[in-house]
Amino acid sequence: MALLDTNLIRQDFPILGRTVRNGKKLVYLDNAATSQKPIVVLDAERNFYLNHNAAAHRGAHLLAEEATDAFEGARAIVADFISAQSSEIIFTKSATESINVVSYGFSNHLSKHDPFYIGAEHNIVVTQLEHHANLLPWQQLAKRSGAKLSWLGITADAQIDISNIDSVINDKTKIVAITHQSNVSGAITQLEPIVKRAREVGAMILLDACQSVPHMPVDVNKLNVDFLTYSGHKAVGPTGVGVLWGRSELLEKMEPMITGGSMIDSATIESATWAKAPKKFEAGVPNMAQAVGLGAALNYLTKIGMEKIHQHEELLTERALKGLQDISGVEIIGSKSSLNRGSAISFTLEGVHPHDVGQVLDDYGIAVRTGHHCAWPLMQELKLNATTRASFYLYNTPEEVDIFLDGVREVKKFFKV
Amino acid sequence: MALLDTNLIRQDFPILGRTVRNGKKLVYLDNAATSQKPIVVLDAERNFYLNHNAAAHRGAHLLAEEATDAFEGARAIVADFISAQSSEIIFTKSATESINVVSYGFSNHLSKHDPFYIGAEHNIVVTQLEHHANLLPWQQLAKRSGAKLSWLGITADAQIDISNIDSVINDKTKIVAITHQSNVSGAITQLEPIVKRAREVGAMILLDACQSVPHMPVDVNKLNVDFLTYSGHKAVGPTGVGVLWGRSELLEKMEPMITGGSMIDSATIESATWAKAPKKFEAGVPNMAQAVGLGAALNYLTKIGMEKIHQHEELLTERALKGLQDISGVEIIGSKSSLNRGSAISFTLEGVHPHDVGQVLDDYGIAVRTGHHCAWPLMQELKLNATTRASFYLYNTPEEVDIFLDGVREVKKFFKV
Amino acid sequence: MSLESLYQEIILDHYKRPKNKVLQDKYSVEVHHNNPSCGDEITLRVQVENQIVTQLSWDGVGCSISQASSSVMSELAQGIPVEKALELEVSFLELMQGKGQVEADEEELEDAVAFSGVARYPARVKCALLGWMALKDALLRAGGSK
Amino acid sequence: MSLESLYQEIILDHYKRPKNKVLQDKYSVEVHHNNPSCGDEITLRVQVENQIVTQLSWDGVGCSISQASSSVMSELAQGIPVEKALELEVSFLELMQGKGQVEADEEELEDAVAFSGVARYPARVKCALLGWMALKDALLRAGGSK
Ligand SMILES: Cc1ncc(COP(=O)(O)O)c(C=O)c1O
Ligand SMILES: Cc1ncc(COP(=O)(O)O)c(C=O)c1O
Repeated sequence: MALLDTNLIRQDFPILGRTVRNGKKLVYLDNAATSQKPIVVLDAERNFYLNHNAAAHRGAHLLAEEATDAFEGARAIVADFISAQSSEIIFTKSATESINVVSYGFSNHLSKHDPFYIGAEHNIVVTQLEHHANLLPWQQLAKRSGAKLSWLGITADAQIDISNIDSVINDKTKIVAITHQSNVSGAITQLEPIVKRAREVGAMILLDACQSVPHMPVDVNKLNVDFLTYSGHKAVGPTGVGVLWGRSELLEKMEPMITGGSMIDSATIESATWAKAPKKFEAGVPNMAQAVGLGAALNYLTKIGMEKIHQHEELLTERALKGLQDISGVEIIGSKSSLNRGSAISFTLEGVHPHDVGQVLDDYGIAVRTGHHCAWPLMQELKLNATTRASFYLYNTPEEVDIFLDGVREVKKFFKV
Repeated sequence: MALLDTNLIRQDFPILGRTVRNGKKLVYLDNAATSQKPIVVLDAERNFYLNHNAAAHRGAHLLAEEATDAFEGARAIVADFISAQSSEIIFTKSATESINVVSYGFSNHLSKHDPFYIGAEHNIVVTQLEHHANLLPWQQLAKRSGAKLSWLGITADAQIDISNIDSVINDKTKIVAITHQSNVSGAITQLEPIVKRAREVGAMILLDACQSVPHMPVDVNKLNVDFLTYSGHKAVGPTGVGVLWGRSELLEKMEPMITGGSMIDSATIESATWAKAPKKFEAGVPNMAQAVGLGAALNYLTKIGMEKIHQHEELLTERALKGLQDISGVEIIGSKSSLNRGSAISFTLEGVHPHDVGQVLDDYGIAVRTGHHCAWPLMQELKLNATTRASFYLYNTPEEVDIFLDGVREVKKFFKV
Repeated sequence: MSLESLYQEIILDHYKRPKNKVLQDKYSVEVHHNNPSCGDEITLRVQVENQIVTQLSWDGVGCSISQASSSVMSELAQGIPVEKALELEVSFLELMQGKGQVEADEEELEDAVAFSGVARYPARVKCALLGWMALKDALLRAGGSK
Repeated sequence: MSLESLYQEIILDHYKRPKNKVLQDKYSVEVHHNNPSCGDEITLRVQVENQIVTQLSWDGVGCSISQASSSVMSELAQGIPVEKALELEVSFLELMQGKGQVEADEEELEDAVAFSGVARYPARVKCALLGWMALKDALLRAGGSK
């Protein structure tokens, strides 16, 4: 295991050279919320606009051809990145939209033989540590369809508890929607037993890969899930673009959430039929520049190497976990070892509210996230109102980890705890 | 009426200096599909990423504050542009998404006293010249709810026919979804009688302003509609951002289509309650950079002046309409006068298929659109399979109109008609 | 801006020793407010008699700013006419939304001027307002007009 | 690339005087295909006897490329074994998707090599393929294996 050459990498991210709050060097540790972007991504978007901008798939003219090539070229990169087929990649605006798309794919209006038919006799399985994005759409589906919402709980170290998996995931289960890595505890989900059980009962599986795809190698062929999603903006890509990957057989049968232009096979004033995936799910002039930017982002990550990025983060995480444990009053949520763990580290500090921790860190130039991290049910289970969260990415350094640890000590001094 | 100083304006759009197809000067006349972007828009996005990028509304740190300011600042610009309140502006990914959001706001699961309750006893009114984006979502709502889909037809010159308005819009009508300007015939809708009738029967009105807001001054207070939408990419803004404006009273009562993070008031594993608009409708990390880019785009248009842009286009349209009528075999769809008409001009050329017209024009560097323009029902009504469409914007010149007219003559020569 | 101007001694004192933070049984209105972006919560009880706020008690969880602000509010708004309390809320709101450009009226806002520094941290403004928003809501429900 | 290399004489000829463009009553399979992005349509009828395409007729609307390509296809695929017709479709598809880099086999594709220029215009490839896609569909339904 080795660290990345962050001196070189940081040159690609000019914002990291910024100062904040009276000239403090920015230490950006809010990567689980959103990542910074390398110049190549901004250049790719700009190049698209300056040279090839036109409505993809819609014109017989040269610019439209070039825009189509750029857009479909980006789709091929996105597919390659997770070893998938281009026809299985749908561009959405965000992971949040992606998950909603799948949740609307299910309906109790379908024939009972349709794989997406759901009714009161069925259940939907989530977990207690899901981000609201992978919880609320399923609550809504349960409400619409009459199906029951069930969930796997958590273990003492904030991992998914699979002890009662055979009763929670049962032959009534239509879909298991589960995170690949918690944005709060950083826990990497041990998928095998969950996938195995879901397959046994014939349930579909959606994987929320928002915190995994940007940080480690992911191959959809090895995961044996049915849907996978993440957001571009957390993977050094632009805002306004998300990815939904789905198995062809299922995409073919799934109804679209959004209807409109360029997703039809035929249309009259009274009814319409759908084009094949991915078009069926991409109504309207698409987010072309953002897709192109995401393509550049993934190429950038690939060039550095996803395995190396993962190892780099593991080293930073280990350093931070060790350092935090040396500070009295700090309580880490979840695993204290960097094994099977992403770089999101949530913690509490006795006697100081997380907001106040974050505020003092901010004064030292350290950007962290505080609050419930859109995982309120997990907080409720942990009997917490909020935590402070630091999360690392390829451009962070051991020195920044140390500045962060010093910052936490300063918080204690400031609040005299 | 006067033309804009296009020499100056074109300097802001470097792509217009491009050559295509063996060194031909690009003549971009596909503006109804998507517009080109001025440098200030690209710079605004880039500046956001390079200096302020962080998850808006989500962090206690300085970058998150700045990102929030930039995002909410953009919302204020978008609101001002149509004389609306910020709290009534929802950022979506596109007009297509916006219309779907409203269509999902209606539901037969609501209490019968809810303004968004819809059932088999109701009807939904569209028109025969709607873009698929303002038709298919309503077809789907009709299917989901059992409500009837009705429509206003078209007159001989491809305007909305209001002769039978009192029977089509009746006391069963929940919503009238109507375009402000046709993307095929360029017809500007005479709203007053339609709005008056809708108000009489208590129906809501959604206005598809994709082809109007980018091209002429629009003030929501004067329109007396309930929802209005357009896409940023057609208004010299970035791809991946759309606007939905809605009346506060209605937004308050409307259910969201997409659920997830940052749109809740409270959440448990079993259920959630919503935040107020606009947050309720903006689940997930938003398309911040695109919103900021749209803000810069609208500021750019405002500086030039929407009234002036409209007049400029009228002059170009007049020139093109006149010129086309002088070419034998050309048939213009809709009005042949530039009065009450936008700049989208669709036409057919006897003996040459629109694709072939477009292909030859493309060879001369002229980018137009061919096909059904996502308005298949209108084509069916006109008994056409396709048309060729030229559409102008603030940066187009009378000389370009002439090149286009010459191009059409070349088409005739090439195909010997 | 320094941290010290945000976290003035008076704020840290109220945070450590909040006033009126025991819910009283006597009340005309109880409201519950929360801050969905951070999870802070407050339950506020007001007793209104003859248009006077005769008693005010609260409980809640949250950061130093939200807790101290609720504590200060509970002192200021107690024993005064409902209309006066609503005016106080307006003044405090103006101060908070002033981005640091609004001068605080020390005569009127007393201890609450200690929160002037919060106005420079937009993300913390809603913390300082949590208790005051609950107050406004409670008083309007109790019959105050505004 | 010049317009002339896209619109070769042979294409314009077939466009003006399309072959087999009258639907015949005798057929084993009829298919209807369209191109949703431009509205072009084709109805194709094939008669298959003893694994031979004995008759092939079509009707449709569309641009010169789609009409001429369907016309050429209707001549080439007539009177030959189903397997041979399916092989032709594969070769033509390869040519079209070759972005102008694939050399056409004139021996095999005969008049259809005139469409080589189309491969350089990605937006027109689907026009040239409309009739061929219908052919493939029809033959597979008629029992051809692939
Ligand atoms: C009249 C009209 N409505 C709706 C749309 C859909 O806009 P978008 O594809 O940007 O969502 C368009 C453009 O494509 C349009 O011209
Ligand atoms: C685990 C997880 N799932 C889903 C999301 C939602 O992503 P977005 O807000 O980009 O749609 C996030 C991030 O916010 C996340 O961390």
